[in-house]
Amino acid sequence: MLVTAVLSGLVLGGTYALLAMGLTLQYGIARIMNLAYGELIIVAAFLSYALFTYAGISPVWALLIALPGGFVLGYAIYGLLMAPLVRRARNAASLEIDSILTTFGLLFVIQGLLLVTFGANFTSYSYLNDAVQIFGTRLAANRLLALVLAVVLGAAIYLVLTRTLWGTALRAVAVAPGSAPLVGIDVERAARMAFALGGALAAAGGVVISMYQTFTATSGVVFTMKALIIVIMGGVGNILGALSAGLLLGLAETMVATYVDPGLTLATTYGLFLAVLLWRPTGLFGRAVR
Amino acid sequence: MSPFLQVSGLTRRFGGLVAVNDLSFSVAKGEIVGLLGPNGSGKTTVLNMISGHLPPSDGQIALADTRLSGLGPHKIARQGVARTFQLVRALPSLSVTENVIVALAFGRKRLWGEAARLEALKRLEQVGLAHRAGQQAGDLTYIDQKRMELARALAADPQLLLLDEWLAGLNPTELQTGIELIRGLKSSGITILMVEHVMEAIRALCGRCVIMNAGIKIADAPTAEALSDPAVVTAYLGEQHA
Amino acid sequence: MTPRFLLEISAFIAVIAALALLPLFASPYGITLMIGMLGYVALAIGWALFSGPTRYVSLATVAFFGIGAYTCAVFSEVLAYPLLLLVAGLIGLGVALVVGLATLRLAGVYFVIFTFGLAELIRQLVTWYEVNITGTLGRYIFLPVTPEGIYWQLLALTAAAFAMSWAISRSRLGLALKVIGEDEVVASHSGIDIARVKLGLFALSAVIMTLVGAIQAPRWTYVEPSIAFNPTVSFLTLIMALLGGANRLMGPILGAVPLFLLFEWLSANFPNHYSIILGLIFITIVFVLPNGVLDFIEKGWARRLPVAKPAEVHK
Amino acid sequence: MISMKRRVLLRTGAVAAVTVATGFGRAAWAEERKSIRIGYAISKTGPNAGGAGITTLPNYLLWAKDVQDAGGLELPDGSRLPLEIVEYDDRSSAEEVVRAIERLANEDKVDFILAPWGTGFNLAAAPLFDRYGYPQLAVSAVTDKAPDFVKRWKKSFWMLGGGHDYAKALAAIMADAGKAGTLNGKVAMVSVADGFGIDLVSAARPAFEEAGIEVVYDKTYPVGTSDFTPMINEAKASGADSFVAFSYPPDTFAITQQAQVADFNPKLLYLGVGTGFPVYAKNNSENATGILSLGGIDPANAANADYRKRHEAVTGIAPDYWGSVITYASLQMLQEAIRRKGLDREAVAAEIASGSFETVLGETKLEDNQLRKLWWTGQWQNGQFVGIAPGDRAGASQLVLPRQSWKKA
Repeated sequence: MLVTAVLSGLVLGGTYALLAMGLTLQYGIARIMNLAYGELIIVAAFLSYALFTYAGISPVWALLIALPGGFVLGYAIYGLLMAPLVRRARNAASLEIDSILTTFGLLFVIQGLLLVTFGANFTSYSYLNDAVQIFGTRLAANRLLALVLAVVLGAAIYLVLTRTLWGTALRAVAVAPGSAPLVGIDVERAARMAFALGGALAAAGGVVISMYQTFTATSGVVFTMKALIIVIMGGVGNILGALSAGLLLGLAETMVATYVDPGLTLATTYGLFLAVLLWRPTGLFGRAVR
Repeated sequence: MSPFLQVSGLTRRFGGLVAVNDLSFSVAKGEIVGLLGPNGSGKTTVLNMISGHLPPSDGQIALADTRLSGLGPHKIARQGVARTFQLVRALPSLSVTENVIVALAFGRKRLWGEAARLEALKRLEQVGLAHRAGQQAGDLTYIDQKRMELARALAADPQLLLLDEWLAGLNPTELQTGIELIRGLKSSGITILMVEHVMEAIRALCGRCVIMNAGIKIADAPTAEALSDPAVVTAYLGEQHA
Repeated sequence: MTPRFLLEISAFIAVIAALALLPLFASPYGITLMIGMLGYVALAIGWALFSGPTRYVSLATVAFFGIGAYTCAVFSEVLAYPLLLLVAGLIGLGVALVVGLATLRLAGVYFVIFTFGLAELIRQLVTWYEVNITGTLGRYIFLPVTPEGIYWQLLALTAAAFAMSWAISRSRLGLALKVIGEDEVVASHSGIDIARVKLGLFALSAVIMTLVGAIQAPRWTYVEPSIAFNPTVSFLTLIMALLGGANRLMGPILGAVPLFLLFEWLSANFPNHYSIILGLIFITIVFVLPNGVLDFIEKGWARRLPVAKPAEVHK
Repeated sequence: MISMKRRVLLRTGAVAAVTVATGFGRAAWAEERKSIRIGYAISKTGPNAGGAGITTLPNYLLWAKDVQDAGGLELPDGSRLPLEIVEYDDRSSAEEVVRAIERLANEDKVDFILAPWGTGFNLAAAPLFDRYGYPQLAVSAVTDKAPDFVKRWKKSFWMLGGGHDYAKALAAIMADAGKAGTLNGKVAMVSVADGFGIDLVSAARPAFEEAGIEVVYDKTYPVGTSDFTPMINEAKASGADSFVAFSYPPDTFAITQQAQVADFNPKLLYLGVGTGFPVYAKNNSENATGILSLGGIDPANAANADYRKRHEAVTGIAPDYWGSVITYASLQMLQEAIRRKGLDREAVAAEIASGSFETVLGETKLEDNQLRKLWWTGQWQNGQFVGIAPGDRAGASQLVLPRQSWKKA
């Protein structure tokens, strides 16, 4: 039972981590609190659904479309909506308020467009809903894919951020956006890349979860909030933090559901989140602010 | 002379780094004492612990008979400790007068309304800033912000005033005015502990100096004596000059 | 007692009196509209009371609003009506104090998300309690309160909240809040007990929000957690107060009234494109204000007029 | 006035109608009547949009089109007046529902108001329907308190039964199967922590006990739960060969998928809302067969079959197998009552309460303002979700137990 619970928890956590990693890049490096993040996930989910249902294209192929698609979309959103705000911002506080309001608006626009296009119905299809046996535990292949993708993408991005010059530049922007230009880093370009990369991750997450989770045009907010909680728990901008916080939440939920009461899973999530913040006010892997 | 400010065994660690190590010294009532040392020697950390901005890792601080260590900054402020900051902390969107009223309203005097406004103007006059009273603090020059900060500290009616490089960056004329201003404070009975690099001011104002290096006290003596101490010279100028 | 002060007081009393007489002339729908609007005005004032000066952006509005609504539902059969509001207020106060003690050391976005999590946590706990302890979910409120009664109560609450925020803005406490918002280090070194001030204001703002929930709930007849703890309430309150200028006395009103009417107009005239239009309006607002929303708010605030004149702010 | 092309209807039809409607105002009353105004507030955005978008809204639109196609609503004198629809989005908020109803009654002065979606919102709206004298045909509301509500609000009609009805029917099925030796008399059940799930599970507990069925696992999960693996594993290990989930659509879909992954094959599988959605059959095809849920249809009822076809043709989506057809039937009752009694709301309400109507459900008559002739339990059989309980009702299909094991896709 314990092995089963641990494995199921990790698989669930994989989904959470996958959903949160893009947001941590967008918020940590590009410094944009993107409230429309969940809508990007839903757009990708609808894309995958439409391709699968109407054109018979497998979601795995959809992933190959969604990754660059999400990148371009993120790039465009940053270039059109965010960059002007960043350029005129006097300080972090004013950028934060502007970007919150703008992405809040964007959230409504995307949601409205989805409602008009796809209606308000519950949308779901089934793909890769096959059992995979690991240590005697049956796990859903599609959920396992989410975990694998989360770990692979998380590790890849971590390596890029820490081992390449380009990644170091991104991290420099995250730590000290004011000083980065002094060493020849194009801050706006770095932020745009980070935001676009976040968009690509969101799209990947959307495609994968659409294989097993029911969604509606209006359910993006749920994903944004879950992702935000994980990002904050893991420490803003920390990709490994998001990964571990996601897995931790998944494990906690499954453990509570198995050994305590399924009715308390969400309460556990929020309780754990609040406890982590009270214990470490900047998240598990966060840098001290002062 | 019985000590007014008594610091004993004061220690502050940041992770593995010991910024202040087992520091003890005292300041008598009405004295002006300089707290000196090279950059990074822990002077500002000491002021931060006295004002309550940082809790000490170890050791004690007492003012008169009241123990300060362990209290929050607002309680220490109400015991009559006021300070200025190395990097000026103005309240930019408040007016200059309001900046000073803050200390009057919440300090030991608890002044409010018209009385507070008049008292604030008096303090601004004292530092030569009365003509800027109505401006936004954010619009002041750096030097004027420093003056305003001193006016704010004085408005708190302090018994102990902590100055953190308040004279740095002044031109020679301003420096003379500044020195006179501080000397004037001494005569009104305020005890002053000042971190300073301007030697001219130290010689002119401080009867005694506590000198630190790498978190440790290396000298505590009348100013001239302290400054000529070989350990101090080494600390400031390096080994080969000793 | 300057003449200006007297003028303001009389204007305030006249406005409240006029509003109090409104039900005698307005249609039932007019009253309903006013109830919804006053509800948000009171929420926005309550929100701005704490979040405006301290710049702690709170999404816990619905936590307290919901506590009020739920308390009203739970005790509607056992307590007399005025007592009901008192109990709701006290529960809101208690929760705010406990939460405030634990959380007010968080800063920035951590506080934002924390408060959102708090609202959800309370909702989950209420649900769990109802399911496992009382075995029902969803409670009925059959109180003989008329729409006019609800309107007058909300008006009284709004007037009280407004008067309170006016009094605070002129008091020592108001100055303390401004200083805390600008620089907490200066605040504490000036002798301000930051924790106490924040806690006090957080609690006060929470009580106002709780009462709004408790007063409005009888209109719904039926309350369940998903109805009482609808997160939209937090978001709308936040947006209204931010756009109106959370630091200005009139700010929450200037934000809540037009936005509320806009929402109403949009949902009536564009039920199918409500989201898209609303979103575009938000984006446009941000882009039209040349120096950003914060600048817009601060420019208005910098004048520190008791009653700001919004028309001048546009360049 | 309303454009008629499938989805286009969903999008533009109502807008056009509303734009016209807002220009009217009260003056219209004095002139000769040119139309009949029907208003409603529905969740087009927010968390309730998913439910309202399948059970309620498409039927309102379909009905409006049907009436328009027939030349309008018929009045007692045989004349016909076109419909004028006033539509509001309640944004899934109780306060908005209340305000929208007030607005429909007082500002738009509509002739009739159609019910909102959901138990909570119907209750929020009920006092207003009552105060302004509108009959309320509440379909998407499951409540055991309907008999009380009827006393409180004389013109309210409750059309979907209560938790006890569904729970008792299920308990009876299980008790019979237990006696026949098909089932082992043990059940594992989970329920969603929301009004619907709790109502049903708290009705099911005593019903099961009375029927001598042992509940070996009984847990409630929060709305929004996406991973049911722990619960499925516990249920699998519990020794029960019946699994009951009083679930919402996303949960229903997830449980179905995850039960397949876990190779969890209870002999009786009963799932909640969403089982009767067309997409459920589409996603699970063969594997849906044998699964039980609330609602159902009589596959031999031609009127219903025709309704289902038109529903899909007009709105672009198929109706669900539980509330959809009843929603449409409730509108037909309203339409017929208006034909008999005119626009006098008092008389129309009385007619709905006492009259007998020919609807897509067959002959329909209310008892104590409630529709009691319902399918309490249904089962997927041959690609249709058919009613099996009450078994003595005409058109009932035969229950098939145990259900087959999951087939690999």
